[in-house]
Amino acid sequence: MNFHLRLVMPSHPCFLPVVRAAVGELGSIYGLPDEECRGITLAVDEALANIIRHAYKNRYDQEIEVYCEAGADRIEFRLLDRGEPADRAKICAQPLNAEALSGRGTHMIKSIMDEVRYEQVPGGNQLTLSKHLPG
Amino acid sequence: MNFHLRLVMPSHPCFLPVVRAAVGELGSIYGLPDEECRGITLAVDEALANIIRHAYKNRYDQEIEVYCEAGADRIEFRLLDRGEPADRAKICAQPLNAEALSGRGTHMIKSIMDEVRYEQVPGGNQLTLSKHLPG
Amino acid sequence: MKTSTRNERGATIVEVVGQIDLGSSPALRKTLLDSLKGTDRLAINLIEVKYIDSSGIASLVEVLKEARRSEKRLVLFGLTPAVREVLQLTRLSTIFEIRENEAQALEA
Amino acid sequence: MKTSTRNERGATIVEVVGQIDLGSSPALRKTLLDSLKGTDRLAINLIEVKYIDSSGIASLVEVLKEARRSEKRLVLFGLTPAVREVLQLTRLSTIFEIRENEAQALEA
Ligand SMILES: Nc1ncnc2c1ncn2[C@@H]1O[C@H](COP(=O)(O)OP(=O)(O)O)[C@@H](O)[C@H]1O
Ligand SMILES: Nc1ncnc2c1ncn2[C@@H]1O[C@H](COP(=O)(O)OP(=O)(O)O)[C@@H](O)[C@H]1O
Repeated sequence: MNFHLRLVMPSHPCFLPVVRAAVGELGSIYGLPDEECRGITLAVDEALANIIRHAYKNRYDQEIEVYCEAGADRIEFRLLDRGEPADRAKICAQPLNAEALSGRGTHMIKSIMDEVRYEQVPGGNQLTLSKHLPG
Repeated sequence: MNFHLRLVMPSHPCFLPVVRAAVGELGSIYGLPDEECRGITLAVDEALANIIRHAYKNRYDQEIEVYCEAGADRIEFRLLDRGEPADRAKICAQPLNAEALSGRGTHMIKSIMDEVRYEQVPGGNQLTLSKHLPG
Repeated sequence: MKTSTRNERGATIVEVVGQIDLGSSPALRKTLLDSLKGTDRLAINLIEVKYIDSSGIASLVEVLKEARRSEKRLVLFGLTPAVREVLQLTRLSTIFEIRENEAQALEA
Repeated sequence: MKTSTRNERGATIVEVVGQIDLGSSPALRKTLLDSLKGTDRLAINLIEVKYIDSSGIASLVEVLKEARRSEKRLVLFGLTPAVREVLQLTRLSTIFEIRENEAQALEA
């Protein structure tokens, strides 16, 4: 199915469970096994948490747009915000470290998704996360 | 919290579980007890199924917009479609009947929600479903 | 939604797992009507049904009508709160024969 | 997310129920650090945790560091697939003392 779905949410952590529930169901619609459904849910959630904390600096009344498009061979999420652009040098900059109290989110996103792309687009900052679907 | 959330979905039944998962989580964010979370989930799902079957006559590639707004005292869903407008005379027209194979959806929606309003707006058909929140 | 079917003490038991909605109720309807053809007594296990909508209810009503017409017996068991609530909302709680569990559903 | 705390055989057991994310991990962090103050041995039951994100993991790491600093013992038990997967992704599976269930968590 080549369909898309769009969700506009406030930048408040209380809405993260809503998006996770939706993303988990989307994964299973597109035939992802349970572990990968949990994986894409985690990746999208971590990306949204980063937008809330870093792009919007914990301002909870801003807007985040989550766009999901799925084709025959992959499912793609595009997250759009109008906050501070991400400094590419900081993404996965801290090596995974057992002692650290931060710096794990972008590593998890990268190891779960097949493609991760941070860009600036006319509407703001766009983060693209895509995952191949099982044949 | 006076926040809103917007979801644009294709008029395909396979996306109903996605919306139900999201609506169920929304209900619990706003403090609805489990039974009422299941209630609003059912009402929104029945309303979407009606849009797919009646407004869009089972064309699965159209668009439905689900808008959710919650204030201090109520949670409101607005469903927007660009299909056939609903004939008000048919809503809850069939009495609940143990033998019937149809005609139950609009009765369930009405008994669950505190307000149900079908209107035509510039963008298409709008169905408003609202529910009082516990004090 | 998935179903699995087995025979037990002269009855056919259909176990339904998942959500019954506009997308899945046509498959459920077909499974139940097919199962009814091959038995005098159909018991439907709903313990794993976390969601049912009016199209699912309509399928159950259709199977009940067919059971009555052909003088067969239909029993539902293992109703979750979601299923109970929808039967109440649609005033069908007393129309179906409802049992707690499989053992009771298979009693005379 | 909700937590409940009780004492058992000289250890404090914190049971966590629900999802641990950006919204709930600050409360979890506080509960765990507070519980650690009053015990030599803290066991965290994660069997009802269906989701944990990096902020929840960071809270667990912080509690582990505090336990080491104060020479106390921290044990996690009842890990769901979701929790296991995140520990693997963050390469922390071998950092924590992990047990199957409460009985094992309370053993020496
Ligand atoms: N969406 C974003 N917008 C702005 N900065 C970001 C964004 N995502 C990540 N970053 C930057 O990348 C760094 C690493 O992110 P991450 O690995 O998730 O760890 P943490 O958020 O715990 O620091 C962040 O500290 C931040 O500086
Ligand atoms: N969104 C809608 N658009 C157009 N017609 C509608 C819509 N919702 C309901 N209707 C009309 O109201 C009738 C009753 O709906 P309902 O009680 O849900 O039962 P059913 O869909 O099984 O007929 C439908 O048959 C249809 O004619």
